[in-house]
Amino acid sequence: MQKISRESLVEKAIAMLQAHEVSAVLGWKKGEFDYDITPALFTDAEDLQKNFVWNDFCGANFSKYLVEKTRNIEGKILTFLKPCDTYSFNQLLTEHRFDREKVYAIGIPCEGMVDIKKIKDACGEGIASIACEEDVLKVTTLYEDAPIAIETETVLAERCLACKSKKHVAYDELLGETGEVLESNRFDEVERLEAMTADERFAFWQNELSRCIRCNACRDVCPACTCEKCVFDNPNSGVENKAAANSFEEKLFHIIRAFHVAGRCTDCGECSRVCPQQIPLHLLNRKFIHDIDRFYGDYQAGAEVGSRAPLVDYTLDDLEASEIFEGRDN
Amino acid sequence: MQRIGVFVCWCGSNIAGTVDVQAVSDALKNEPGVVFSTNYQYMCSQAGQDLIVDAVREHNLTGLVICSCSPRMHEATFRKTAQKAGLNPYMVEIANIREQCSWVHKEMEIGTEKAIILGKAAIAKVHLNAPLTPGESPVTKRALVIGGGIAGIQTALDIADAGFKVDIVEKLPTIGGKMAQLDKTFPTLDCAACILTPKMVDVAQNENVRIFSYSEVTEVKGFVGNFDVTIKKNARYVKEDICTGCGACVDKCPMKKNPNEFNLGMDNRPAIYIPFAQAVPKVATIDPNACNMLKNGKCGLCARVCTAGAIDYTQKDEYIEEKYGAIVVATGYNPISMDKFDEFAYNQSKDVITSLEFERLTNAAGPTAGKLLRPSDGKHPEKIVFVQCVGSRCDACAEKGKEYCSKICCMYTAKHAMLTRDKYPDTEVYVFYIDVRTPGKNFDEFYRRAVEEYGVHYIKGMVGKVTPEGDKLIVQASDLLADKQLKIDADLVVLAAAIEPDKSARPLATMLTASMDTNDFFTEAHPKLRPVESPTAGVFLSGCCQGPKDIPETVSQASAAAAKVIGLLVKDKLTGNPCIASSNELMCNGCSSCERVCPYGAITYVDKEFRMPDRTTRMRRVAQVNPAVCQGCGACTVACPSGAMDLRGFSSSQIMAEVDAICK
Amino acid sequence: MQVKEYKPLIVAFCCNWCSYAGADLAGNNRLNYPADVKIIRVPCSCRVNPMFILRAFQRGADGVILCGCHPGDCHYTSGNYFTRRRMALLFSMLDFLGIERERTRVEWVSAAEGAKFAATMNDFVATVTALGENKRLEDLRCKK
Amino acid sequence: MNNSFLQEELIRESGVNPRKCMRCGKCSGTCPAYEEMEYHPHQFVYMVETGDIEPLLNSESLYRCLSCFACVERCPRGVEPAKLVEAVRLAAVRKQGNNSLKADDIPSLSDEETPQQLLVSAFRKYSK
Repeated sequence: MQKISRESLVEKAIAMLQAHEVSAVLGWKKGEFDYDITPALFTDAEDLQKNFVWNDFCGANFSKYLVEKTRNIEGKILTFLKPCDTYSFNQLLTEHRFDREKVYAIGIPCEGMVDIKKIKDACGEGIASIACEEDVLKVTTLYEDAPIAIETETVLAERCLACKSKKHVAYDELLGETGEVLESNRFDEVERLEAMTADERFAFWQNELSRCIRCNACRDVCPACTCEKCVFDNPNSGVENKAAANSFEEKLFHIIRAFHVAGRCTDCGECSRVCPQQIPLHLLNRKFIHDIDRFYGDYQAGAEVGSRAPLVDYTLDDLEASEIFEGRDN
Repeated sequence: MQRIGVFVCWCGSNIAGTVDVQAVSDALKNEPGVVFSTNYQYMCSQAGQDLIVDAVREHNLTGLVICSCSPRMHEATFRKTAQKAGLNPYMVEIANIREQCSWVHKEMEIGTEKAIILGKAAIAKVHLNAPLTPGESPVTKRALVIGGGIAGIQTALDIADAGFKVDIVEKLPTIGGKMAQLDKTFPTLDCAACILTPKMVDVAQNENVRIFSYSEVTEVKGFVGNFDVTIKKNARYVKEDICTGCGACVDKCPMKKNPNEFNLGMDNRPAIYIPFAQAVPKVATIDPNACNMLKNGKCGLCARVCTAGAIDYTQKDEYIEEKYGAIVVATGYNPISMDKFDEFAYNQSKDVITSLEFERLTNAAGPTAGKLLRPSDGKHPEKIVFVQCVGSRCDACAEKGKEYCSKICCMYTAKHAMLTRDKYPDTEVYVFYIDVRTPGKNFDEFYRRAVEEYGVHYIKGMVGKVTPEGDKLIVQASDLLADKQLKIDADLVVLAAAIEPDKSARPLATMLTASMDTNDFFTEAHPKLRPVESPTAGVFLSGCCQGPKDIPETVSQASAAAAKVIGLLVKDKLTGNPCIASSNELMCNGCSSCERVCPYGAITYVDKEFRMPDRTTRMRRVAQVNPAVCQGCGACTVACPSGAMDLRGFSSSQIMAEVDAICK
Repeated sequence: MQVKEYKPLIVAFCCNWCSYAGADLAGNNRLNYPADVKIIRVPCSCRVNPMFILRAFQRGADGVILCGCHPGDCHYTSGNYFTRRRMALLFSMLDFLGIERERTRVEWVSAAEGAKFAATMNDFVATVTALGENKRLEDLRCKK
Repeated sequence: MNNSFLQEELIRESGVNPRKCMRCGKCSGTCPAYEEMEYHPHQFVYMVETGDIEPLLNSESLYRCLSCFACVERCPRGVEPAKLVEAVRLAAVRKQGNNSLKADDIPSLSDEETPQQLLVSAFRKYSK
């Protein structure tokens, strides 16, 4: 259960709308089901009262929406940012992707979001509704008479279990408290893969990436993928590709996508959240982040506005490409 | 579709010996777009070139592929040939079938096969070639020299002599720099003032030179040939054009106790001052931190005694904007601070001084009128210890000092020791050295004279500690050759402090987008072959801003920089390399990645309106490449995530076409 | 049955100012290296996009080597420093995906190092030959 | 005599790279125990570098070094001669197999005048 209440967010949003301090509110709204919460733009109090949602399913990172919304909307936009969203927010500002003056950012604490896949694993298909209560989720399914109670903690998303920071690095105002940068174990899985043999790694990724259906959800949700035109959509780029025809093209897309966001990815984990095929795409990004930290010193994209991303920077005595595998024989 | 002609060169037997040239030209004839293919003994010869020109005309060729030696050899030749035939010179591609094929492979079969593949790659590329025209930009025929020391003065004089306008910006009230503070100069011992001040006067009187003293550069925009520079003229509260430099104000000023920077604080100057007698411009300057009138409105004595009416307490900083074609950096050096070198007791005793302070002590215009007297009690020192390499040649990780050799200390210490013994033969002089480095004309002879003729005690070893005791300084040092530890009761200790680039250099480098090394010395475009140019086009380096240098070396470099500037200013137009980056604005995100990897600062951003499919317009920030500044490395093309940035002549599609052709 | 000798296909990207000149010098000095190596000239090693490398593998290359000026000697001052970071990260990623790390290499070759160029190419060809055909980054449609 | 095994050991143990020395002699110029020592700090560095270690092991100089670390502090090249002296000392002590100073000896040595640092230095010098 989230510590800050939905009511306090709605109250704040309505107050700002009515005082004409902002002209729109970027918030969460119920989708077809209780658990597929989608981002939505609110412009009046009634809509907010009725449809604004804030619960354990509000994982969506709003930073990326600001790129388009700040261009289309007159006046300021109020947005709510969880700690991990603030990093993307800063990174986009570093890249001049939206006008900071057009946003009123309110930092809100986050207790971690749940993973619907884990809930489905626990209570099966046919979920009719889910109610978020203190520490438990009450899941009503079509096949059970009574709601099933699941402890929230047991179904937290992987990215939240390995949360890197509870600290808001950007906001105009805080509702509730901000936290600290955390010691997380987010690179454990990367290291587990690194410890495998090359054959095992190849088999692992072959299996994962072969499921890719090129729905582009990872790209569309990624706050670092805000290109006016993606190279994969550009017939002149030489890599234009709408659907992967074979395993090479599956790899090509994901390698290039990860490389293009390397040093800019804040590790928000949205790519893996939205992947309908449950490919652990965030591992590719984390591999880059982990390498960057090891090779060039710790760097967190988005920790501050204006910092120089590692791939557009260098030192005179950087590691050579031939030295990166030293001390590893697998 | 291009109409491509393929020309395979035999290069006598150089190529034809290992490559079946007939087979190559036959095979390439079948490639799509190729309408003509032939081979000839020497393509680069006049007859060969004529053959190409004729073929272009006869077959209406639009692109040429020459299979020959390395493009580094004859690309320029064949481009000219293409131009002669009426083609754009950039419609030529070379397949290197000599250096990278016939010369490295032995078997005809293998060489021929590879030559065909290389030819195919060149054909694939030329299909995507587009005519390129080098950009042209005008040149503002005026140079800016930043820094008015001997380096800046020499550069400015040489440029002015060639008939170009030059402005010198100097941050102090007078030009002259460090050299004006020196007493004598090694190895000839002429007096620094005697050789410098005539040059200062030359500069002042030269019609082509303007001097902005007490000024600094605050903004640099533009690029080679077209720099827009803002110069801030600090208020000196004296009208420069009216002041006659008579000095009446200086005599009458009641605020006399301010440390005199020119004498390194060893004596005092009034609040209104002229740094030294031969200052250029010889104009008074009021120190706003010392002047009573400026601080609290009480006094005004100088205005009253000034018969010319030059004093103006209301003067404000003035900003001047000027255009320049070239910029010379001559920001010079300073001795490093001795604060961290406690062991030498520099902060504990007035009688421990730096070598620059020693210069002032022996200079006739200095605080002691040229008499060598101890700063503490004004007594004549009988034993002087010189310590070399103080803060030079330190470990890179050390907390204090610099890793490099400061280069000038060995020679000026020999000079100081020699002059002391010459003037005061009763003085004992010790020099502690690690190595004596004297590479330079007449330098070693000079040092040997100090030892052999003047009896200076050179001791191989380093001073470990200096302890003030009574009116003596106990110098504890090692004598490595005698394997002894010495204790000398000296009267004066002189430290040869390392020199470092002036602190103003770093922000200036940022403004100029000129690169610097870790020690804040400016980097040269090439350490051997382009030593006076910065990698940033149009920015040149003169003197110690590039590395430690003595006067002869500084002056040579200053003149060399001037020659480079003249070579630039004499041109009416600059022709660029057309193989440069360009950004597709429709795809550009304005994210600044390209700007951050550009070593030349060639990329800027503009907010531009774009028409959207729904007929609305939208402002977007997009990158623009300045064709006069871009050198065509291509770093930006890879930094750009959307692929908006591409490189003409080496476009992504061209390179991928080559890859495809090779891998087919 | 006669087995056809396996010949790898190597694409070498060489920067115009140092490594391409180094390759020319190898030629001037008649230093041999296998014809399996095909050189593509780029202005600077920093012009090489990871996409070019993947493209080469897709189209059938068995190894890709990138040559540039020694760090500090870049004609464009800093290009190869960016190359160094980009390629270190790219190669590490390819390894992460289980692709043989020996198939990609970065080597600094100056214009004076003709001998180094030839030796590097001999060594690289031998390494890739030992690995055999590139299977893990192949695109079967592009196979002959 | 060259003792390369011991040389490597000393270098590893002390963490000192004697090759960084530029032979300026500042360590010996700064050493307060110079007159007491047969071999001086710069010689320790030089002799370890050349592998001429035996004379050092047998020299009283080992116990004349005050471990004041002035040479470490002042060395322009960051060579840290005192650490090397200490490493040689430990090698000598280890050879003998016993401590030359025991904790029990301290009370008899200490009085109000004795600075704490001296006792610490003494322990560092005379015990394993």
